[in-house]
Amino acid sequence: MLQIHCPYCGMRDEEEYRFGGESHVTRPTLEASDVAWADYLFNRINPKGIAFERWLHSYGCGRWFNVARDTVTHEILAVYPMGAAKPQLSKVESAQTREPVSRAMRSVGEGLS
Amino acid sequence: MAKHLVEFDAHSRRAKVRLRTGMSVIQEATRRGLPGPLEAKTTGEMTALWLGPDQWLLLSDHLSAEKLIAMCATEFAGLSHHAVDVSAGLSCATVDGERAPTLLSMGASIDWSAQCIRARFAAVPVVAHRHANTSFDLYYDRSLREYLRQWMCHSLRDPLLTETSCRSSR
Amino acid sequence: MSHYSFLSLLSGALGRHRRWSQAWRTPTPRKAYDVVIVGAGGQGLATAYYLAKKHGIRNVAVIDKGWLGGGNTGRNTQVTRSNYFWPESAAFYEHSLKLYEGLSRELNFNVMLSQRGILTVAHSHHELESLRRWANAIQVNGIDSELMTPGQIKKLVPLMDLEGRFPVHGGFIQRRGGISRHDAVAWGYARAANALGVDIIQQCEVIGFHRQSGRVVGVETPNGTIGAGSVVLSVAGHSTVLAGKLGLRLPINSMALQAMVSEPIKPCLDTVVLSPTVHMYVSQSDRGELVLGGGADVYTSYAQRGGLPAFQHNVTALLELFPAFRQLRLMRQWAGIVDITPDTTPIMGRTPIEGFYINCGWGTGGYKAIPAGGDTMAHTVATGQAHPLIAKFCLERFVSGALIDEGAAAGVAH
Amino acid sequence: MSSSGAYRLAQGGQLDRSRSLSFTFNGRLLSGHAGDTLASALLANGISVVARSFKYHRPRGIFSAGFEEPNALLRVEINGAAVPLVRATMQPLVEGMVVTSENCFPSVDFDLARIFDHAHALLPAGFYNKTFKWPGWHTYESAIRRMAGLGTLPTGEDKTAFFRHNLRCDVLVVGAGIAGLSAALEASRAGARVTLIEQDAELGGRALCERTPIDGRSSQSWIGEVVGELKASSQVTILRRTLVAGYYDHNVLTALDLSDNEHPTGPVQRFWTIRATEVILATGAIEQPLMFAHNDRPGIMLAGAVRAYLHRYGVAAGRRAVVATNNDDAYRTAFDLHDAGVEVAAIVDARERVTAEVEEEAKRRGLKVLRSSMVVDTRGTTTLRAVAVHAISSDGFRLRDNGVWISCDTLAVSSGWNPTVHLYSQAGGRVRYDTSLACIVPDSCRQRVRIVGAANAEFAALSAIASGARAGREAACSPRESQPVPRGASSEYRTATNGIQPIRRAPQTRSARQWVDLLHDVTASDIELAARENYAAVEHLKRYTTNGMAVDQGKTSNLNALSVLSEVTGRDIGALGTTTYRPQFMPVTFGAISGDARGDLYAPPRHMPAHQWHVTHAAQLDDYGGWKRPACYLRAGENRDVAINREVKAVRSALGLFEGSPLGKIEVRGRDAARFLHRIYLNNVTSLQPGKVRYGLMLNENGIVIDDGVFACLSPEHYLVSTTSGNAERIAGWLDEWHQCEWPELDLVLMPVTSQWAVLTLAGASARALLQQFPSDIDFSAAAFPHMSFREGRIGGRRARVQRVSFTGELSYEISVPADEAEELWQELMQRGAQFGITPIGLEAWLILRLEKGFLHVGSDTDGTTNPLDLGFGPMIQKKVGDFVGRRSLMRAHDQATSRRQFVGLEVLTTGSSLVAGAHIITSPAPMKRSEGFVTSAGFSPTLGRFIGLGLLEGGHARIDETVTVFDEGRTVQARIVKPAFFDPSGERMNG
Repeated sequence: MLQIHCPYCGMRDEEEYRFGGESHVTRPTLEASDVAWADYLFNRINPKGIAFERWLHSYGCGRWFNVARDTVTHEILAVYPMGAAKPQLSKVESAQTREPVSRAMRSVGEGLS
Repeated sequence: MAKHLVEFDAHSRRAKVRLRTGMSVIQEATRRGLPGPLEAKTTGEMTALWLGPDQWLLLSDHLSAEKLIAMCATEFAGLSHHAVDVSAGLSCATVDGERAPTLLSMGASIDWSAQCIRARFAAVPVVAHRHANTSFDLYYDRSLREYLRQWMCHSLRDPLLTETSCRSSR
Repeated sequence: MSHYSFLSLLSGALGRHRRWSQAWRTPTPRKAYDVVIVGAGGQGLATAYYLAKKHGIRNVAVIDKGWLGGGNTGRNTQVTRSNYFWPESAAFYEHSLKLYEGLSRELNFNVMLSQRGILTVAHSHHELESLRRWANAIQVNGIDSELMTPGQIKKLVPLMDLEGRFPVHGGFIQRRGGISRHDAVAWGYARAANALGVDIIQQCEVIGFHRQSGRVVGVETPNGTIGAGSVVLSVAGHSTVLAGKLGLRLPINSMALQAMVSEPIKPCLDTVVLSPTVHMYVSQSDRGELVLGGGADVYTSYAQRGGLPAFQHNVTALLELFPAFRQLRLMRQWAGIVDITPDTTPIMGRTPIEGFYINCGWGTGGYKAIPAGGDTMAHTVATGQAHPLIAKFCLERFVSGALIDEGAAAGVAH
Repeated sequence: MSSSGAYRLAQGGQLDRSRSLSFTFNGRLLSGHAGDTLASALLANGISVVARSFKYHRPRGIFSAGFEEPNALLRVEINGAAVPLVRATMQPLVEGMVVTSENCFPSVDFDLARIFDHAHALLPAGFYNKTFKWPGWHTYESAIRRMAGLGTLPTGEDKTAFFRHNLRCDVLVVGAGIAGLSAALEASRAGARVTLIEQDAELGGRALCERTPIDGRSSQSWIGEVVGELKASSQVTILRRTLVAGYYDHNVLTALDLSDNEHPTGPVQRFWTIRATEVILATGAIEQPLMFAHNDRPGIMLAGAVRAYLHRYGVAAGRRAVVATNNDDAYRTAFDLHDAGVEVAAIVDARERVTAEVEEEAKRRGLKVLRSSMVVDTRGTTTLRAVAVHAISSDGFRLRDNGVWISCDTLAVSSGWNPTVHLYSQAGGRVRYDTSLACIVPDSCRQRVRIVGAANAEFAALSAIASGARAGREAACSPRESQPVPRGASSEYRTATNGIQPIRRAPQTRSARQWVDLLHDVTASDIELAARENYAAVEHLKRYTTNGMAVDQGKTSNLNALSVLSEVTGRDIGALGTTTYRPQFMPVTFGAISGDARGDLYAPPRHMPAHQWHVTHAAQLDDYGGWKRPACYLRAGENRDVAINREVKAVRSALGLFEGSPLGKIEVRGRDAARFLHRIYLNNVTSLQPGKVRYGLMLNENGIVIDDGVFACLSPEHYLVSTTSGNAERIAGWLDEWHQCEWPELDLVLMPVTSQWAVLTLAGASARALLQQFPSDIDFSAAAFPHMSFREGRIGGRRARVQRVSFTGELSYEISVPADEAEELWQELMQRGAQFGITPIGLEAWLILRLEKGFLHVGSDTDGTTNPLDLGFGPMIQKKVGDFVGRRSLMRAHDQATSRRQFVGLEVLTTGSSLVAGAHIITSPAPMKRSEGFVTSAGFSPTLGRFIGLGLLEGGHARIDETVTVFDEGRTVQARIVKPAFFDPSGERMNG
């Protein structure tokens, strides 16, 4: 199960999010040709490797944001705001940061041991 | 005792107002004393819960929703925002006791140590306000009350929640 | 090649099974072939078989980066049916089912077609209306389908709980639908194609294409170029990756579709049951395992493994319909990478690139289409003309807007 | 009963001998002790045959002492609830337990289906692919299905309760053997939150089954000390008898918790989902058997298992044992048996050379060691009677003598230990065969996982402890922010199973079968056949022979299958590759996975504000898009149809009250609110005046209709959007997506308020009159409050928003009040409305009313292929200025074609016949039957006294008044195509 780091709410399960598909897709104007329009409507890069896609934290803060994700390992390489440019991944430090040790969860531990 | 762990229909008279601003106004909002991520803030007779970078839930047992909305109107005069009364739309249940985190973790795997958590709990959206170490107010859509009650009843049947020690002491 | 029959098995037994010949050779690739098919799944192998059998084109290679039948052909839940809504789909899948009905003898290999019927259930008055519309469409298309009352369903599937969260209001059944053995289909086609002279080249990845004046004339592999009169791309899950090497963009998203099996138990479910509402389908394999599946994982994936949520939803949905299964155990789960198209209809036939044919976009339903897919692609490659059954499955439909949206029509997607 | 079996030793074992537990096995009353597993209790009672094999129905006995068990899968019934295929080796003995063998008839000792064993020559791997083709598979299928299937569906009342739990921790340690214990200890000492999970009821792993000292002390005392410190730490959570079976992406693992499965208040099973920053796998190793003729007889057992029963349960596996091995490790079995007073007839060692120490030990005990020898065949039916021992060539391929028969009732076998890398592999870890260690070892993994102890081929106790400790420290201290980089499994602590020489298979005598997969009855010759037919790829081999595909997932057969394959193909094992292990590592109960989320817990049913009133007034509640809503209200003696007709008539002739609270409500506020909605709706938004309401359609980018509803202009910068009930959340999200992702520059705020406002709708000629009875600041007069307008004010002291819109064609007001005041207002309306004959209306009548008007119902009258042109919105689109979502798609020739299926009405001509939604309009007279469209909504109109319908028909707009044939389930009726407006087409009633 993917653990996605919401830029506002922190690390949450994938079930809290909605996948929005490829990001950075430009919407053509009414003047676009049928071919150009079809390309916008249907054709996607669908990369094997790093994908730049948008996700919505629908159960949390309700914000859309961009995620750079490896579609083979499912590793999340970067999380960045809507409208921002694709990051240079070499530079981005990991989005897979874990939350600090939680007191609440600790007391769950106590409850069990 | 598990049976007191959860109480439904709590604070039924509490005024609840949902405030949302334009993204351009966020800094203004925090400057006006609204809480930041995963925080709750009580000022005077109003408690504000963070719902998102552009959203807050304003709560008060003394001020009316109209009053809270009016306060927003003055605070954000001229700024892109909208505040609406959601007192009737949101219900509240309290989860209070040393087993609270265990019960809550059955509904969602998140860090319950934060003050204010908006999350998917038992497959439905909730806003959890942790106002003491193990006491939580859960705000949820009123239409889901019966469902959540059933979910809690089911979960509370787990010996983990009813027995003081159920693990290593064999 | 040994002929398969009870007698041959008997004589095999007397010879301690030492005389059986190879099901297929392990050939060294030739310099060039008339047709090179990329992907040794059911679709690719069937295409090769029909090219050799019906069109006399035997100088054919099927190239796969892994093992034949090791992709979605060997990972699906083995459902064979033709209960489709639109006439185009119905005609195509019915052709496929008819071929399946004769396949074991055609290939001299038992694919264990079990026409136990496939039952689709409706959980609301409204959903029953769309199933009625669906069932009627199938009948108008000249294919068998019957509406069923809850009472009839209870008789057919006694273990199903009709009074759950979403009570069963009725459903419809295609009795000729059912399951068959996926490995046997791949192996049967491979063996038969091999016998007709087709080279099946495994463990050889196609990493690019060779072009001359726009036309595709060969495929690049780590051990060199293999010339080709025509190339057929038949690589579900990786269609966009390989088409991309020719600069061809496809309206396809690769997603992981899961399936899982329980521990084997004595027969307790004699039909394939499908519920669009709880989004789950289940059947019992001849070995006794419950085989279930549901929706694909919701994000792009090239990992042949499933995520936790989809798998949990599947099992929960199963128990919502079949509480009697709660004490059974899940034995194994796996996933395949499927091509999802915007209208849930495959993309087949010629491309803007000369000599380059595609057979992709099967979504979750490619297995049942293997015989017809192979037959029509073989025709298309051999004659240069799209087979009438797949004329409307062309890539151009996405520009014209003439989609064939099964999901939408069946009321599932909308 | 005090005695717990003839094979129970006088002392030894970690049991509570003071507590006897009685149980029945196939009807026989037996007894064991607290601390026994079902398997140890059966062995103690001298039960040799416990089950029959899957294919040949050969008698089988207990083979192992752990989760790898391929034979002892039994049906276990505890107070009334039976569960099939329970591993006897993992099931604690419970008082009163009823145990039966499965897959045998009439009994496990005499099974008629044994006939298949005698016909085995006809049943080689894949025999079913070669036969049963004529006349067809169906002729044989049912018989073959009945033979297949191991267990039978559980019967009796199942009281098991299932729960889902979640856990987050810094370090998860899987396996509480000595390696796992020291890993957990060091990690917790370093300050990490540690979760330690062990599948066994006790902590200690193999050390519980050995008397080999650790660090110069008894293993028990070592374990006791470590466990003591772990329990004392608040940082540590310990889950026992909890089986980690799934390892998913991002270090999420799942486990089945059976610790309370024998809970006094009834069985409890838990499904844990654990999210761990770092994972340490200390999953141990599984001993592998040797292959020789008839190596499947009862009495043949893994050497380590023999020790386990001896030391942990005080049970002797037999009276006279032979130990067959290719390594030193199994000598311990011989020594321990001997020391416990069990006769050891011989140690049969395939190797030429034996380590000096063990040879010395053997000599000291006077045990016979036969080197360069193997057990080649066995005798016995329900119990082992003798084994044939031959001298073999050094490569193990040839016999060097005619052999001798050694009589014995127990044969302990070992061909070394193989690391349990299943979870590692699930995590994405690569594994490889290591020739020097003669086993499969972890290689590297992309996830944050370490693997230690026997699971990493660290078979020596001290090295396992050392590597566990190091992994624990490293995991606790590893930087959380760092990206998981493929991590190689460390190899410095690896040690081979003492002096192993991988001779796994004895030379074949005659055609006698050598079993590879005991559970699926796969023999070495099946694998040879597969290779001969070129199913030589590991994946093909597995599927063709079904080796390793049984419920034990090949835990004791995969490696042997590989070594047979390498033998026949001449390729070394490393080159063959291994199959990827998939979840689940061990089978997991469906119920636990689902957490018992059935019925209302399966999908939340939502209740409307006036729910209680509906329930207490005989409302027939159905599910509509997740909401429990009244389909109709039954009066005494009514059925649904009668009630629905009555409700329809009430609205047309008097007054109806309907709750429409789920109706989606979204407020849009801000400078650019109108501009935003103008880009969303097909309709013109900017021209709408304050206080006015307009009907609107929303499309997706492909030009397909996705929703309709009205939108009201409250003020120039404030709009209220109404969506269909089923789409409330979806459309709110849809709008937010367009704002956040496509037009963030637009200055506006979106606010869904659906649940805040209850909607009570009055419909009927006297609606106005009734409202005028209430004290209100709203002027309801026709002039002041015309159709399609909006007012905000107070009704009877309540804040209210009123829209004058009509779904029924009658004079109608949608009254929104805060949800918590809805029930009162409803009652008040019912009371004051009594004089007007007010009637509560259910959703079904509501839909008939709109059908009579021919109003569109998105989702019924449209599907994922319907565009607005099909619905006749062409002219409106032409008038609209500017782009809107989906507009470009409507410009494609295909979308403009007049041959598309277009929205029409239908009237039945055939008298007395009905019209149903889902019927098709077919070409007729039929040259070839073809569907031209379908009926999307239909029903009996009480107002018009006949069946009417709406539908989508090819070129329908141009076919008004045409007579068509309607097809349903083989029956046909004639119908006339009409404009979709059956009742009050001029709209006088709703405008009045």
